[in-house]
Amino acid sequence: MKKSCIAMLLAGGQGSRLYALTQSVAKPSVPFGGKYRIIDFPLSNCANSGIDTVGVLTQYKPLQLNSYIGIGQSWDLDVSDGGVYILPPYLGAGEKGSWFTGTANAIYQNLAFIENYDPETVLILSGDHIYKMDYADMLREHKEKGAALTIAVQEVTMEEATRMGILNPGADGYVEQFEEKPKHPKSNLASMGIYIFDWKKLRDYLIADENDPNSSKDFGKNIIPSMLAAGEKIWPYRFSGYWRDVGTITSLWDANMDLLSNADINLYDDAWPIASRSPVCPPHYVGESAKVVHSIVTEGCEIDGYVDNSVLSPNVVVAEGAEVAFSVLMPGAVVEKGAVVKYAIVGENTVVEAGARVGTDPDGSENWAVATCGPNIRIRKNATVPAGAMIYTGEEV
Amino acid sequence: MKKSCIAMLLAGGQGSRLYALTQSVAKPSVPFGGKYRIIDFPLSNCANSGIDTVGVLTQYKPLQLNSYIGIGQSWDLDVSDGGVYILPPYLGAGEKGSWFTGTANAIYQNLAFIENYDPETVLILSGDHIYKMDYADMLREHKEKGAALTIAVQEVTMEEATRMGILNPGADGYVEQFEEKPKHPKSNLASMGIYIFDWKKLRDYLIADENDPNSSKDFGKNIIPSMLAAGEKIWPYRFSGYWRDVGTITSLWDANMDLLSNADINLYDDAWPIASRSPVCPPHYVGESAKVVHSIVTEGCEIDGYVDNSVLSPNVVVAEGAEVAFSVLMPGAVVEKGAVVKYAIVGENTVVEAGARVGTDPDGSENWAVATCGPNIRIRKNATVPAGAMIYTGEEV
Amino acid sequence: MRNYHGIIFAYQTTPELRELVSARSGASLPFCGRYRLIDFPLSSLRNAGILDCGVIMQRNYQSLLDHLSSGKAWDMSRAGDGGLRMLPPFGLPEYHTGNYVGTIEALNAVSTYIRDISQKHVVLMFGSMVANIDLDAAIRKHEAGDADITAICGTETPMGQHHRFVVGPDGYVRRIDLYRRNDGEGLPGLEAFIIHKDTLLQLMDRCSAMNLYAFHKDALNLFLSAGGKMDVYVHHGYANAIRTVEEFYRANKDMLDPALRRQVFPVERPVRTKIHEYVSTYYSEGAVARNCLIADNCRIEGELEDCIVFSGARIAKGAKLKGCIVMRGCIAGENSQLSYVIADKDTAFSAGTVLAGNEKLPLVVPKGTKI
Amino acid sequence: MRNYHGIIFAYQTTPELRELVSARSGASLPFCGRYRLIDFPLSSLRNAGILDCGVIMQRNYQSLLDHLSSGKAWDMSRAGDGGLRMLPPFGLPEYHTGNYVGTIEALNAVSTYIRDISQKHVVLMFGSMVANIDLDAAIRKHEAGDADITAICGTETPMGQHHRFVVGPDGYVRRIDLYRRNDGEGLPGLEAFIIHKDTLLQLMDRCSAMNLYAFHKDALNLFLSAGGKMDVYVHHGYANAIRTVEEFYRANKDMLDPALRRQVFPVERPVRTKIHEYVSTYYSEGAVARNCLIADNCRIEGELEDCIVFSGARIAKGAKLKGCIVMRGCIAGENSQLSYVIADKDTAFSAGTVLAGNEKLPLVVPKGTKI
Repeated sequence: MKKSCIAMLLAGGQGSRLYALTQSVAKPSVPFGGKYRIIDFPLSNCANSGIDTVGVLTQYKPLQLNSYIGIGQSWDLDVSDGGVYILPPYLGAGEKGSWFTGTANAIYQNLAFIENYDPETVLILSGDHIYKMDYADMLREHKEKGAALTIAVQEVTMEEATRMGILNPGADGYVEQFEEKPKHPKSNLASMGIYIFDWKKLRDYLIADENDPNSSKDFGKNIIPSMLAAGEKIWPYRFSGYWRDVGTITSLWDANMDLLSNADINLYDDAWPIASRSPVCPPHYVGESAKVVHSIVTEGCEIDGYVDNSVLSPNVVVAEGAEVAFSVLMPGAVVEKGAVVKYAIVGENTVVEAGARVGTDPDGSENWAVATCGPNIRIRKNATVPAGAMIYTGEEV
Repeated sequence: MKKSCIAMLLAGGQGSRLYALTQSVAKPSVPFGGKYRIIDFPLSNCANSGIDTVGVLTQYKPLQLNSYIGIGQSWDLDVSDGGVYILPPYLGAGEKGSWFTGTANAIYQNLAFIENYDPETVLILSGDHIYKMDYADMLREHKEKGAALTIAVQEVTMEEATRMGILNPGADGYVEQFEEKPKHPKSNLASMGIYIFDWKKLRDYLIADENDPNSSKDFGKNIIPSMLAAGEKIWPYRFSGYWRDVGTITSLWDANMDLLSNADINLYDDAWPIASRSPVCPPHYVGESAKVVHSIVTEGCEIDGYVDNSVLSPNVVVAEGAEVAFSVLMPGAVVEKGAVVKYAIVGENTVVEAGARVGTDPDGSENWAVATCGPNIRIRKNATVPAGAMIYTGEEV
Repeated sequence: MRNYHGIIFAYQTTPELRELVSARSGASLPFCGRYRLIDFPLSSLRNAGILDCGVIMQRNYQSLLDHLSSGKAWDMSRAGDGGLRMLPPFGLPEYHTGNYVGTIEALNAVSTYIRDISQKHVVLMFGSMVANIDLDAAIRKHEAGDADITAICGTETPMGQHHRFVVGPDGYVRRIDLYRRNDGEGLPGLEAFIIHKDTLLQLMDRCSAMNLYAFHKDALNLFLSAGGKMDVYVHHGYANAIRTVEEFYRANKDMLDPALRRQVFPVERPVRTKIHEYVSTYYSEGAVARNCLIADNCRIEGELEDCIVFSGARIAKGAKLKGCIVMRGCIAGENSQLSYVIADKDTAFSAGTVLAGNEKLPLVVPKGTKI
Repeated sequence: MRNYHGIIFAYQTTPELRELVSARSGASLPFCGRYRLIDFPLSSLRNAGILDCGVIMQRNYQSLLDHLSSGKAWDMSRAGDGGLRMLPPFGLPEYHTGNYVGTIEALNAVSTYIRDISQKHVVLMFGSMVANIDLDAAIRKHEAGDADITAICGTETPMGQHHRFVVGPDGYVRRIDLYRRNDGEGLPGLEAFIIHKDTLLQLMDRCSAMNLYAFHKDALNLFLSAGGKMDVYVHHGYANAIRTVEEFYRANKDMLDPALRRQVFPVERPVRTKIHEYVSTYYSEGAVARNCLIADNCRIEGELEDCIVFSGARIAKGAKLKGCIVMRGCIAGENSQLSYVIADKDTAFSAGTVLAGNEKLPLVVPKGTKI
């Protein structure tokens, strides 16, 4: 069935810079901001933008992602002529199967899926960004500009620009050059990794790229440079709203903390709801001795201790006398009596036993960092997890 | 969450003996009996037997299967603490991914999925059998007999036994020996490839088998012989109802024809419904000049010609003056004016143009066989597809 | 997301539908072997991407509730607060029991619901209209012009009573001729309107203040006389409102005509409905069917001519049916002879039964009758 | 699949619930921050694997329809004909308007539905009972014995009126003491029964023939006096029927007790409900909450003590609430002071408002009130 635009979400990354948090789940499945998982953002953006067909490309620990997404019903994407499709690598007739070797190759391997819908444009998304964007507006601009490719960009500082993919526009506004982490940036327009391609063009470039043995099959490294070289019209779509890559421990922690500040992301906005799929729990309980300030708390929590400047996912327990500050507690995390969690991320169902300490206040030293405990860990009684530590599932402290 | 029994459905087979019919889809997705696809049978059996958690192991052209199954809503398997899960091969943390190398390896690679449910027993099913079976009854017998493994068996003739996996029971009724295609069968109990394992035992044997470099990682060749050798209790569960393997063109055609005869499979049984997922089409139309006898016809068909002893899936067209006899027409197949289709299987959306002939009546010759056209083919005007032919998609005749 | 919200009037149940509506509302009348009339407006909305919809009901709506259930069949089962919403008659205490005097009163009974609609525009549709309207095209026309209301009209004069919209030289509606039964000036209305939500609320308010309740006669005429701009979108293709047994019978029979059938069931705008059946129909040796529409899960052993057969029917050996509408679960016993009979759900005719209606006056056999 | 079918009585709406039921039925009363009372019987059925269920409704059931929608929240949205079925009062024409005189009359109004039930046993439940009953255990006890009926009873005498089941030395029910208000012989009934479908139909028939309509007084006593065997299953744990404002308030407040809360919301038998919210609750700098249950999507800037707060509430800076039940979408303005108030949905208290009820006589502020 014909669709004018479908989205392909690259959720295949192992997310190795999230270490213990992606030891057993794919990055898009990592909990975020209380009720969410990272993938809720692109999926909700699609639904809110009227894009009802989404392919999710995944090859890394897909089980939890798969069962989380279901048929997309939580995001109203379960329509009969669209829907969310998990697209793992597969074996063809008489062929040997192959794993995705790059972002472009992942799309290439699913040409048949896309052709099913005979779309005019394909929207390429990543599964590790927190933002609210109306793709319909980007699509409108893509058409207006007659672009073969439109890339969403943010204006960054020149210092940040040296760490990002930078697009240099010409006098007519179209992109003339793409530089990965330029030492001396010529512009401050950083690529957000969100692309709208004219499908017929993309198809041709993907096939050509696949046949190039020297290509690393990557959008940034291969496809975009080829298109520039061929003189295709590439338009930068300027986006000024909140946008964060949450691919590292620090950026994930930062983005959670942003929800507490007056940052430019409002999750309490009925007009652009970010949906999620969560089990029903009773409302959270705050006991006689609890104190909760400047924090986000989610249903199912039981709080008898002190919570400050923190983000609590469903079913978190903070016992009497425990202290949680500047931390992110993932679903089912338990902080027992008298334990202290500061500047830390505590994974799903991890227990910080009585008297234990996870993380410390910043001490000004260069080595200081957020402490991270993966899921399903027991931090033993009175044990200490120092600042910057990374505790994997299976380890005991 | 705890489940006493979960099912694992081996849908990974390439189905190479169905040739053109599985050129672009996995075997369990092949249409059957008008409204069905093969996988409707095991899925409906699970739902009717009260087993609400099913893992579907697939690595071959999974897209259509995936979108057909969805979250199992058509079979009422979309319950919040169970459901149908497609389980493709995947990459683990820091590991290289690997394809399923055998039936046992496919289950081994999904140990984590099964452990999630901490089941007492695991039911292993294949995706290429047509039958109605109450697994709850088999499960009851499995428990009564205190078996480590219960294998569903059918009594076959001694001649048939030479082509099948045969279980030889001892004096106490438990299986003593398993012989693959014995020249001189000692019993007539043929394995149906439906197993109930004690999960803890199976787990141990799977791990041991995986570590055996000489094993081909197959239930029939490795796991069952190892269990017999170790003296485990293996019980044959006798099943006398209708059961057909539909893994070859002839057996698929036969099983379709069985629906027309008084064979022991009743699809009009409210107590054991076989559900399917199909688009809504208007009722089928039979025109002024149509004649339909001894046939199965499904919604969306338009019939103006002659249909005899045939099975018509949704949206089949048989034009005026066309003749269809002893044939299986898959969804959307079109037989144009004056064309003749006899003893044939016509794939999805394939068009038999005016005056063309597909297949012939049996002529007594040894080479005679059912003619098969794959999906999306045009059989040109007045062309002939001889008996026994196999036309692949992409070929033109 | 489209800035449109559907409202379907499913409360009208005319006495001329006789036994057919003794246990159901007009909008839940079975049609063409597997559908119910309300499937048409619901599918038109769905196919235009309108997934939020209220259905105004009043009496005998159990079958409608069962049919609509979650709205899933029309993709209107939504995770949030939108989707399909059933509106029985108790928005306000005074509507607990009575009959709505007119469309405006029905709308007033759900005025809170209408006020809460988050979309800017509303599409009003009649629940008992057999027509596959391309609302997407209608909306595009509406948006291209500057009218506050677009009335959707047909081209063929229908069998029954209808209103005609007469367009002036400027392309806008000049006059509405009410309660016509024959050809005449203007185009027959299909009781479907695209209207700005605020315009609708204003018309409701003005009519109530004047104690007026008819939509065409009062509300639309008020709108026109106040200089309101009303555009017309012309639906080319089959359209018939079902308000009498005769219209019900004729519209069903019309579907035997391949050309008309394709107008009502075009591939690009499928008519969606609840799925009941999982098994195909079986024709035995000796079965005969000519010019029939036959749903799934039937068993045909006898002879059928010019019939519409719903799912689950059993036509025994020797039975002869001509010009019949046979609803879900009916049984025609051996050698029974039925002509021009509308057999409602679950009726059973024992062996040898002879019943004959007439093409102009089909015989209605009520639900569950055993003869 | 279990051979059991649920029937929930959701038609009773007692006047003692006052303003709380002016626009809803008792079974759709909001409870404990995010639930509605009917979630308890529905979840009990679901957790015992019973996925087919009829809900008998009568008046003011719009909110119940909206809440139940497809039954998906309880896994009762089924592909086939089973699942959740809503039964408004028009199975028979004579029930179009009146009030049901008693449970038997309500059952008679849906007798066709009951006769069509494909399962052998029926579980009858009261729609306004806060209790997480382990029906799986109850059914196992029922099946182990040879009684035709098993009455489910509690252990603690509830606040309000109830019936007590007195068991004889043989373990079967000997006598039912009707309309008790205090401790006494026997166990308080929880208005939940496991009953053979045929037994139920017989009792309905015999009662109707004698023009009797009360379930306990008439039907069960007839059953006992005819020598019928009735077993008792004892539910250990919290149970309270909600028929008055005081019971409603007390039961909500009971949930602040962690021990009682765990009896009602055990991890192994979750209480399921419709999901509305996608966002967590935010506590500002300076917020205070002591002994409170607070749902998602709230914004707490003021002080809360001993409160139950539903989703979407906003408690502004300086506001002080004590002993309040604050329903969905309520706003307590800056420096407002509310004690022992039940604020129904979407009420708003402007800055500085002072309102005080009493623990024994909480003040009900009707839905949508703006003060």
